[in-house]
Formats: sequence, C-alpha cells, structure tokens
Amino acid sequence: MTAGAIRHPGEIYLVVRTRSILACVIHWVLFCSVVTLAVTGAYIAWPSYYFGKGEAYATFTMADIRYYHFLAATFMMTSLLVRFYLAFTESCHKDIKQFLPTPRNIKNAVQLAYHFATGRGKHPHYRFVNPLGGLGIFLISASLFIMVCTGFLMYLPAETPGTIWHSWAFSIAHSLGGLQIVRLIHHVVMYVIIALVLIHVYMQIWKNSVYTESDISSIIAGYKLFPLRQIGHFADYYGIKLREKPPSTEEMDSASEPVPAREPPG
Amino acid sequence: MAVREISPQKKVLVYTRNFTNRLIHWATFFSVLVLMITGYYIGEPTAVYGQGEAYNQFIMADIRYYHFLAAMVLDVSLMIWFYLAFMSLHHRYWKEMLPLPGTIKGAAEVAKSYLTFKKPPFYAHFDPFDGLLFMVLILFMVMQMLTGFQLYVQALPADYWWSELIHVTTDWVSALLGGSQHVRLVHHIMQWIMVAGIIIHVYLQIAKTIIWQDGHIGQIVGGYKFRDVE
Amino acid sequence: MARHVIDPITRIEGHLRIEIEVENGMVKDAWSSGTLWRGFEVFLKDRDPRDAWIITQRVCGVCTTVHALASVKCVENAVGIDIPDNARLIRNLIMGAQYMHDHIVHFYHLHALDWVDVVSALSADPKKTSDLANSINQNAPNSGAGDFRAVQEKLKKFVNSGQLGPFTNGYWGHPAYKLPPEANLMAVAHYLQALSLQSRLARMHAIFGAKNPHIQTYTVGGVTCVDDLNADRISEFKYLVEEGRAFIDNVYLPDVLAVAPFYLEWAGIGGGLKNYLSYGMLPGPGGKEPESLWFPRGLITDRDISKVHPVDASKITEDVTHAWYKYRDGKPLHPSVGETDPWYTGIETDRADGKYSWLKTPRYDDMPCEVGPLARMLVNYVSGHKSTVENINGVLKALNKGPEILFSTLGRTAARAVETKVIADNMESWIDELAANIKRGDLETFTPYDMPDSASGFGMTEAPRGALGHWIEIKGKKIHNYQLVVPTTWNGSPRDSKGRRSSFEASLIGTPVHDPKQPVEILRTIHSFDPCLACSVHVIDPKTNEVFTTRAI
Amino acid sequence: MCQLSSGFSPKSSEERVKALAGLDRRDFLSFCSIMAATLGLSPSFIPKIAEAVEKAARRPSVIWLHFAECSGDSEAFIRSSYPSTEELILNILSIDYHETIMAASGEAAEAALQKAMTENKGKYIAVCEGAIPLATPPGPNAKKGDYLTIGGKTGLELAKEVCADAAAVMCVGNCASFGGVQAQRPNPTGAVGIEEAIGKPTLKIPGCPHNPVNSVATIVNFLLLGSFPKTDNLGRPLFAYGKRIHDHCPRRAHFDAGQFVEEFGDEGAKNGWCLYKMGCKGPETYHNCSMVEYNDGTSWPVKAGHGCIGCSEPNFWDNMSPFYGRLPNVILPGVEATADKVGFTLVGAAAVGAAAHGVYTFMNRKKFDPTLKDKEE
Repeated sequence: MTAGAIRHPGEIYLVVRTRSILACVIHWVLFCSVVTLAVTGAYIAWPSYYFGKGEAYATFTMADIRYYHFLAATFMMTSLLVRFYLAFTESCHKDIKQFLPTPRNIKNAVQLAYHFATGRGKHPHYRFVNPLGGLGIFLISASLFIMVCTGFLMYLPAETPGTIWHSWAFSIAHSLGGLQIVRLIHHVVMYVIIALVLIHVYMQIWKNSVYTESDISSIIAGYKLFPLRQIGHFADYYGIKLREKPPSTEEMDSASEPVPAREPPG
Repeated sequence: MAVREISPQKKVLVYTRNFTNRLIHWATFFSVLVLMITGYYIGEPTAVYGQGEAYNQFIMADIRYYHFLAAMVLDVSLMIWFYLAFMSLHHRYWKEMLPLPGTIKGAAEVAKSYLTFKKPPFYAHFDPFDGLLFMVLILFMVMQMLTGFQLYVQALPADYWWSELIHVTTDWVSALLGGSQHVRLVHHIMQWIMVAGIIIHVYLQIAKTIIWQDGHIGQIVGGYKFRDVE
Repeated sequence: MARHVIDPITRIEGHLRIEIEVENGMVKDAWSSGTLWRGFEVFLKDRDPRDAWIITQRVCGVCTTVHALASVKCVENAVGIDIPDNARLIRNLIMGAQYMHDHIVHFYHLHALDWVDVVSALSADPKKTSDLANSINQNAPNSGAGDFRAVQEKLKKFVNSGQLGPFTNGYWGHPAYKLPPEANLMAVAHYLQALSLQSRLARMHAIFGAKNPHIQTYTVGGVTCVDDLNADRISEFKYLVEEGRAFIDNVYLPDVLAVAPFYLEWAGIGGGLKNYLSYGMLPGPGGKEPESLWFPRGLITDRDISKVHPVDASKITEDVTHAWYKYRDGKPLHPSVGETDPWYTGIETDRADGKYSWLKTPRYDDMPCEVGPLARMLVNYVSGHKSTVENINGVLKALNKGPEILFSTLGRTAARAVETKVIADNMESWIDELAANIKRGDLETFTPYDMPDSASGFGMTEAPRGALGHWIEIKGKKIHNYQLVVPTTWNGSPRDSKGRRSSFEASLIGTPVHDPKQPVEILRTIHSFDPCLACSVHVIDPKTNEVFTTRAI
Repeated sequence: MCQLSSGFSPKSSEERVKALAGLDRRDFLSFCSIMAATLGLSPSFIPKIAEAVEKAARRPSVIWLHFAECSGDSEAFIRSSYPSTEELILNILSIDYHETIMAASGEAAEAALQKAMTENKGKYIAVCEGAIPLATPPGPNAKKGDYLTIGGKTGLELAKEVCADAAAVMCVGNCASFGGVQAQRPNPTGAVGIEEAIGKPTLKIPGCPHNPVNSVATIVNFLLLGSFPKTDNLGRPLFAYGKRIHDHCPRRAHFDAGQFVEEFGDEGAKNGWCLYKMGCKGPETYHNCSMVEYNDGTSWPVKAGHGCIGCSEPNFWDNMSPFYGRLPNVILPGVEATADKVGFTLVGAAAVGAAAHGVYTFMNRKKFDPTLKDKEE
C-alpha cells in the first residue's frame, strides 16, 4: 500500500459520468467491426494463402471472407449511423459540436496539442471528449465515411447489376477516375484509419497514465474520475449538493481555463 | 438523463500496480494470445495451406517458431511474476492467491456481492475471488509450460545440455500422464479451459468497473484505481 | 519542274506523306515525311519494366507482337535470364504466325491494288480465268469457271450499286496496269479469299496469345499460356498452319509468279540503297543470340552478295538534320545517348536543308541501309540458309533471271513471298518440338526473376518490315531510359546530315510517273516496303526531361 | 443521341438479297443469330435482323478516320468472322474512306473523302480510330495539334470537319474513345479522345484493340433499329460493356475459393486458377471478353493465363498499371510509391511519433504532473 501515496496524496476525486452505456456499446461494436473489416480486407488485398483445400466449386474462402467483410461493413455503418443520430440527442449529451472542426474546437485542439506535446500550461479537464480527441474522432469518422462510400462504389457495380444503384455507383466511380482509383482510395484510407486508431489508443493510454482520470474506464464503464481540487469552480456542483440544473456543455468545455486550486470540500 | 448524472461519491486515488506489474500482465496477455493463435494452427494445420515447393515453404516451421518465441516470453514473465510474488517491494501477493481460510471467506463474500450488488470491502490489488481465479489460471499456465516443454524436448537433439535439463525437469509429466500422446492431449484441452478462464477474468474486471465505479479496469493500464472516501 | 505531294499515303500503317519532283516523266527527287508524333519513350519513363512490352506493343497494330517480343527480350537481357524452351517455341510460333498473316495481308490488301485493276476484272472471261489459274497451279483452290463467275457477279453487283466503298477513286484504267482482265479477275478473287483467310490465320495468334492484334501472353521471363499447352490447342494450331501453307503454296506464290512476268520492268526500278541490314530472328534451342538464330544476323554492303558482315549494335546512330528535333551539338548520336527536343518547323518547309519529318534518320556505321524482307532474304541467301536458297533459286528460275533482279521493287515483293513460304514451312518443326516437350512432361513456361535495381539491356529481332531494336535502362526498378529503333525509321527517314537519302527516297529516284495526279507507280515502290509509320515516330529519352516543355497547350 | 432519320431508302428485300449474292443463306442466318446473341436479343429477333440487313438497300456509308493510333483497330475490324470482312466491305457497309484498305492515295483519297461527305451528308457514320493530339509542338511554325497532320491538315481539323456532318460518330478502340496509349502520363502530345476534341457525344467501342464482334454488333443494331444501342454514361454500348469481366470470368470459382496463381507457370497457373494476384484487372473492367472472347471465340487474355489489363476503361494505362500489381501507385507531388509503401510509412510515422512522445513525457513527467512538482517544492 505504500505506492498509493507516491502521487496525489489525499487527493479527492469525484466520479463523473461521461458516457451512456449505449455509447460504450456502440464504440465496441464499431471497434470489432473495423477490426474484422481490416483483417478480412487484408486477406482480400493480399490473399497469400488459400484456406480450405478442395475443388473450386465446393470451396468458398474468398467468397466467405468477402461475405464477412460486407457483414462487418453493415455493422460498422449501422453503428456509425446510430452514433451519428445519438450525437444529436440527450443520451449522448448532444455531443455533435465536440466532434465538428469548428474554429473554436480547432483553436482549443491546437492549444491542447501544445500542452500534450510539451507539458507546458495547465492541464485542461474535459468531461467528455477533448477538442483534440474530437478532431481525431472526426478524422476517423470521415475516413470511415470515405471507406463506406468507396466500398459501396465497388460493391454496387458488382452486386447489383441492372439496377439504378449500379448505374448510379458506376457514374460516380468513373467521375473519380474509374474503379481502380476507387480501389486505391479504399486501400490507402485504411492505412490512414490504422494510423489514426494507433494514435487514438496511444493517447487514451497516455492520458490515463499521466492525468490519473481513468480515461480507460470511461469507454468501458462510462465514467471518469476528476480531481476535485482541479475542477474547483465546479465544486459546489460536484461537492456535496447537486445543482438543480446541470452545467451546459460549453461550461464543461470551458473547464480548460486555469482554475485556482482549492482545498477539497469536506 | 443518465449521462449528465454526476455521482456525489468522493474517491481517493490509490496506486495499486507498479510498472513492472503492468508490463508483466501485458507481456503475459500478448504471449498467451500469440500462443493461442499459433497453437490453434499447430493443432489444426489444415487451416492454412502453403503454396509452392515444400523446400521453399515454411508455414508450419514459422508458426512453431513464433509459438516457441511467445512461450519464452511467457516463461520469463511468469518467472518474474513468481519472484515478485514473494520479493516485491511494492506488493508481495503470494498469500492473497493461496486458498487459505481467510481468502476463501473473502472470495465467498465477493462472489455474494456479485449477486447482491452490495459493495465488498476495498481491495487495493485484487480481491480474494480474483486471487483464486488467478491461482487457477497460473496453475494452468504452469501446466501448459510443463507439458509444452515435454512436447518441445522431443524435437531437440538428445545430447544437448539444454535438452537434458528439460528432460530432467519435465519427463515426469509424460510418465504421469501416460505417454506423449496424452501430454499433447492435455496441452490441447487445457488451452480451451484457459480460454474460458480468460473470458471470465475479462468479464469480471469490466463488470466491477461498471458496478463499483472505482475505475478498476484502468489499474492495469495506468496503475491506479480509486477508493471511496469513508 | 513540278513538286507533287501524295498525302496521305494509304494502305499502310500510320501517316505518311511523300513529295516528289518529276522531270520528263521520271522522279527526279523525293521526300518522305512521317506526320504523327506520339512520344512513346516519354511515357515509358518511370514505368515498371515488366509493363514495357504491353505499352510498346501498342506502337503498331499491324506488326503487332514484334514490339512485344523485342521489349520482353530487352528486359530479359537486362535482368539476365533465359526463358524456358517452351516459351521460346511459343514465341517462335507466334512470330511465324505473324509473318504468315502479315505478309499475306500486305500482299493482297495493301499492295495488290497497285498491280491489279479491279474494274478490268469485270470484263474477264471466267472460263479463261479458270484455265489461267490452273495453268499456274494445278492445286489452286476455288478455281473453277463457276467460282470465278460468282466472284465476277458479286463484283458487278458491287460496282453497279454505285457505292464503290474502298475502291472509290482508285486509279482504274491507268496505263501502268498491265495485267489482262483474266489475271485481274483471278487476283480479285484471291483478294477476297485472302480477306477471309487472314481472319482465320489470326486465330493462330489467339490460340497461345489470347487475341490478335495485340497478344497478351508474353511476360518478362516467358509466356503465361501454360494452360494452353495441350493436344487440343496444338492440333488447332497445326491445322491453321496447314490452311495457311496451302494458301501460300497454291495461291500466294503462284500469284506472285503469275503477275511478275507482266511487270518485269519493275525488276529494274525501285532498288534504291545498296546496303542491307538484318538483325536475324527465331532463336533455336538454347536461345543464344546471334549464334542460334534461325534467320542469321548480318549486313550486306554495296550489293556484294559474296559476303555477309557481322552486325555491331553500337555502330547505330540517329541523325536529326532533317527531322523535327534539335540536338545540342547537331552530331548523330547512338540511341542510348540520344536527346529529345522536338522542334516543329511546319510541313511546307524547304526540303533542301529544312526539317520535314517526325522520323529520325538511323545509320549503321554511317551507312544508309535498307531493312525488311529483302534484306533478310539476301542475308539468308548469302549466308547459305538452306530453304531460303532453294526458294529464291526456284523463283529466279521460274522468272528466268539472275539474282540482280532482287534489288528492286519487284524483288522486294518476291522476297516477301519467299520469306512467307520459308517460315510457314518451318512452323511444323516448332510445333513438333513443343509437342515433344509436352509429351515429356515439360510444361515449364516461365523463369522467375527478381527485378534488379539498375541494369541495362537490349533486344533485337525482325519485324515483317525489317530490323527492330529496343534498348532499356533500368534504375530503381523503373524504366529510366527506353529507346526503339524500328524498321520504317531506317527505310522512311529523311536525309542525313550529308544529304544522303534513306530507302524510300532513294528507291523512288528514276521511277517513271505517267501522271503525277495518279501516282500509282510511286505507291508500288513505297508499298513494296510495307511502311509502318506508327512505330517509326518516337523520341529518345530525355535525360534532362526537356520533353516536358512540349506539354504546353 | 445518334438517332438516324431514315438514312436508307428502303428498296425491295429481293433486291437486297441479290446484293448479298455469294453469302449463302445458312451463313447469313448464322451471322444474324450471332448478332442477336451479342446484342442480347431473343432468337425471335433473328428474322428481324435478317430483314433489316436485307432491307438496307443503300449500304450505310462509313468514313473511317485514322488519328494518333497504331491501326490495331482496323486490323481487329478486318478479323471479323460473322459477318466476314468481305461481307462487310462488299455487302453490308460502304466503306468510302479507310486509309488502310482504300485503293486511292493522296489527292484521289482526299477527293474520295470529300465525295463521301457530300453525297451522304448527315447520313454517314464517322468511325474514328486514334486519339487527337492537341498540344502544340515547340518550333517556329508550330500550331495546335501539329503532332499529327493528314493531307496537310491537323488531326483536329480533320476530325471536326468530318464529324460535323456525320449521322453518328463511333469511336473504335481506347485511343479514339479516351485518348489511349499516347494519353498516358505525361501525355506529351496532349492527346485526347474524339469526344473531348470535337465536343460532340460519340459512341465508344473501347478496347485495345476493340473486339470486332462489338463494333459489328453496334452497326447491326443501327441497321436494325435505326439507332445505336443503349449506352452507359461513358457512351459504351451496354450489351458489351454493361458487365464486369470478373463477374463472368471462367476462373471466378477459383477467386471465390481463394485459389490464386502465385507466379506465372506455377501449379495454380497450370490448373487455371484465378489471376487476381498477378494483377488481373477483371474486377474493375466492364467488357464482354469473358463471354465472347476474341478471334472467333478462340481465346482471351485470362484464358491465355495473363491478367486483364482493363483496356476498355478510361485512362487504363495510368489507372490499371503496373499491370502485374493489384493497385496503381500513389502519385504525390514529386513522389511515386506503391499504396502499401505509403500506408506503412503513415502507420510507421504514427507509431514512431507515439513512441517518441511516450519517451519524452516519461523523461519530463514532472511537467505534466503538478502533484509531483508540488511535492518536490
């Protein structure tokens, strides 16, 4: 028990709900479907071994893998779509604004990036998604959206011959420079997603370790723990008595302003 | 709305796992993952076919190589883990994992808490229920090591000191189980049991994180969790 | 003295313009211009060397496959690999099929209308035509009086329809046409037969080569059609070869021998240059070049048919004095160090010292050379190539003339016919070798390799139109420099810096011209070369990337 | 597009049958059934096709122009088997100008062109082969398009002149359709397809070279219905370019099974496995090669063990190359690299950046953790 006292002796933390369980579930559905898409996609791009021996008429490895790729894609699209809808609702505290690259968000993200990179300045405590993370999630979502579009542009001409979807997808594919270019985009953007996810995971672990706010449990259990001392100006709210009306999202975000440290109440 | 709710509970941060401890956990995790995947191929080699001339194809050889490599990582991390269980400056946990009367009682209490949702006493490192589960998992890992070495040594040149050492330390396993084919069988079956154990372990950590709001799962990443302020 | 322009020259591949000066009914001077520039070497730069053959094959759709072959050879040379025996045989078969097909198309569809008056055939007596056909060759197919009557009826209806299609504005009735109506009718019948036949013969390419034109079976390291190495495909190929051989033996060669006596004066016209160059082709077992080549590599100078000189590729230079390019110091350069700087001065320039063509002017050891079937046959003949010697002597005997008549327009056309027969007769031996390999269980068609980071190589072969060479320089596994020196560049190029003419221009000098507005005599000589312009116009690599300045629109 | 206003004065079908002398009835009907099959029509259309061909008493005038090309499409066209080239020339079409086969040269050829254009104004089919170079060569007297001159005119001038009065413009081959081989990077002559050069919609029969089955079927559709067949939005007839090669490939079962040729000449190649890993572009190419094959159904590239190179698609020389690779290279300013190289660099940079940041923050952890700082103070 000795180690417990090395950092933050006596620091009081408050459990702060950051996500609905629904949002957590969607995150992991999205994660699993993207992993499945990446793995099956890798096979489709480099089918270096063949699975299942036998006559071609009775073996369907590539067909099956493509099937799972498409299946995972529907999961991915559905969860992305549901999450997008929830971003406008209370159950996800209407967080759409936190993900959009608005000038304010970008400005805050730059400041935050500077802090993360150098350690200079005070650490801003964001209850939900911080502007830098929001920007990253925006980029990942946008990349996923590109994957959905290019995926459909390849899927529709192949799987829906003779329909309006076919000619529709075909026109768009050709205006982009042909199916081969669509394929190239689909392939390269996957690397972009891998890189962004890598950074995302690293940043979560890093924040979890450096700021001791339990960021990791936020995506699993839906809460974080904030040091009471450092979110002093919310103390009356976080402290003993609950305020009638919860603070607005803007108020939460502006928690990045330097706050004078106080003794924890109680 | 649920998401806006902020718990009035006050918590205090507690360091529960030092860096070495966490590192060992993840080394164990990744090596077991690799062992499971490569082991699946070795047990079910028709899963992947190599193409081309046999003299130029090394799929099974490569996969066995990574299996052994991962096993080495696991062996080393387990050894360090055992050493620290008795010698750690931070937390000597060997007692917490033995089925002593106190541990069993605590474990029963924790098990009850899962059913009644009544929060058990705070355990900084792991609760007695986990302790017993870890003991089981560790025992399985040790058995996998023993059976694994026994299988491994069959392919080693006999006049090699290293193989002599393995023979001396693990031949009794073969004798006990009744021949190398049974060793293989046990190695295979125990893996499936371990998979079940790992699933239970992961589930419990997530459940505890959600129910008790102690940031429990974060401790294996950041090294800390939280304790209620009385 | 009038200057006459013939533009476009038709019944050739590509865009060619000939200008002549006529004095006293004879050509006094001539200029040949290639009028299309595509820039192959520019876009070959930075490509994957393995793709080069697919791209370079598109320089010509008529002698398709020959650029493909030269290209895979030059990359294989750079990579340093030998191809399996089956690949060599399939390449030889495809090359042989190319010659059988291309020469027949050239003679009947690109060249025959220079000698045959289609309209005159309307007044022929089918019975006499049949007698004529049978007197030349007893095995002539479809040569009954009824057959010729049907052709004549078809032709009559066609002419009476008033829509002459491709025969519109032909030089019908021109005094240079000397065949009797019966011979004309026979030739027209064979024109139509050959039209159907060539479409069947093209299938030889398709069997192993996927399609024709532009086969798709080569790859650096061999061929891809391993799945086609079976009895079914081989017998299909064999029967098509037989069909082609029957036509060559019973129609093509007899036709040449039947028409030639009426145009014997053309054995003295259109000779042109005195040097003949052949790179040789069709490698034998082992594939070593030039040792194993079935058609030898060699050079004949000054029409001296007692001696063949060896060929050294490093003696080839290209000159741009009269071509629409600029060289920094104006001197002729070897292709591998050539420069690119297009400099277009307009089509109506002063021919004496101006630029007037997109073709560069290649020279071997500072000598203008003729390339093509005549050059190949001469080199074969002088080297003692057995079947060539037999067949040429047979033709000379039939015409009752000596070898000197070969140096002419007629000689060129005869050489092409002889070559077709020589190659067609040897097709079977390659098929048998291939069948024997398959029987032995040898299905190897590809040699694996690793693309070197940097290397250089060259590939030389013969296109139906003449000597073809590709040069490649690889850097960073990409094409750094790629050059082609192609047959029609040798033959159709403008003058060099010393004012010496190339083949087209030289061979036109002294040609009688009855009416410059109906230049059928000019066409005879030009067509005897089988010009192929698309491949001739190209640029040499820009080490300095200067060519990109030409992109400004 | 391309509607024909009663181009041919109908004469008695008897007269037309006479004009078809020499083509015996059986051959003729077999030609008609092949055309019906190619156009995807039911067998009940066979007599209608026969009638349409027979009724067109005045053969449609065709003016065939060559621009920047290799004549491969002319060569392909004369490989037609059903009907044979002879039938096409003598009985079905009136090919009034075609540099590769016409008797006349020079001025006589020019005159033939003018005659055909005047006599058939608004009714002839302009068949274009080859791209139009639009760039201006450097040089004192150069003007736009001088990389190609025919009869003293630039290709662009000729194309505009001839296509203006055509009933329809049909582009054969990839060069005429989309610019083709000379239009690949860096396109030194500024070559473009006919449509882009003349600014008028054209019907396209791309391919390198095109399959004569498709050009002839298109012409027969024209004779049968008085209009060209339905096309996709690129102007390619749907009957020939409506389906992907990949979806009708005889090797498709091996694709779905995951059985691939790893190297030319290996066991997979001998067993006719899928050429996907050899860079086959069947999955992105719309063409009917896998169904009609070439040269009278003899073979086609995938049958000969070589991957498809996508020759019916726009810019295939750039998009589909390297031809032995699955994906085109990524071209960034000053850099050309494979997609995977770009990807690995990207992911590698992210990983290295993360690791460097991790080390940096560990070394400077006091900066990040005010508690530690407080404690020291």
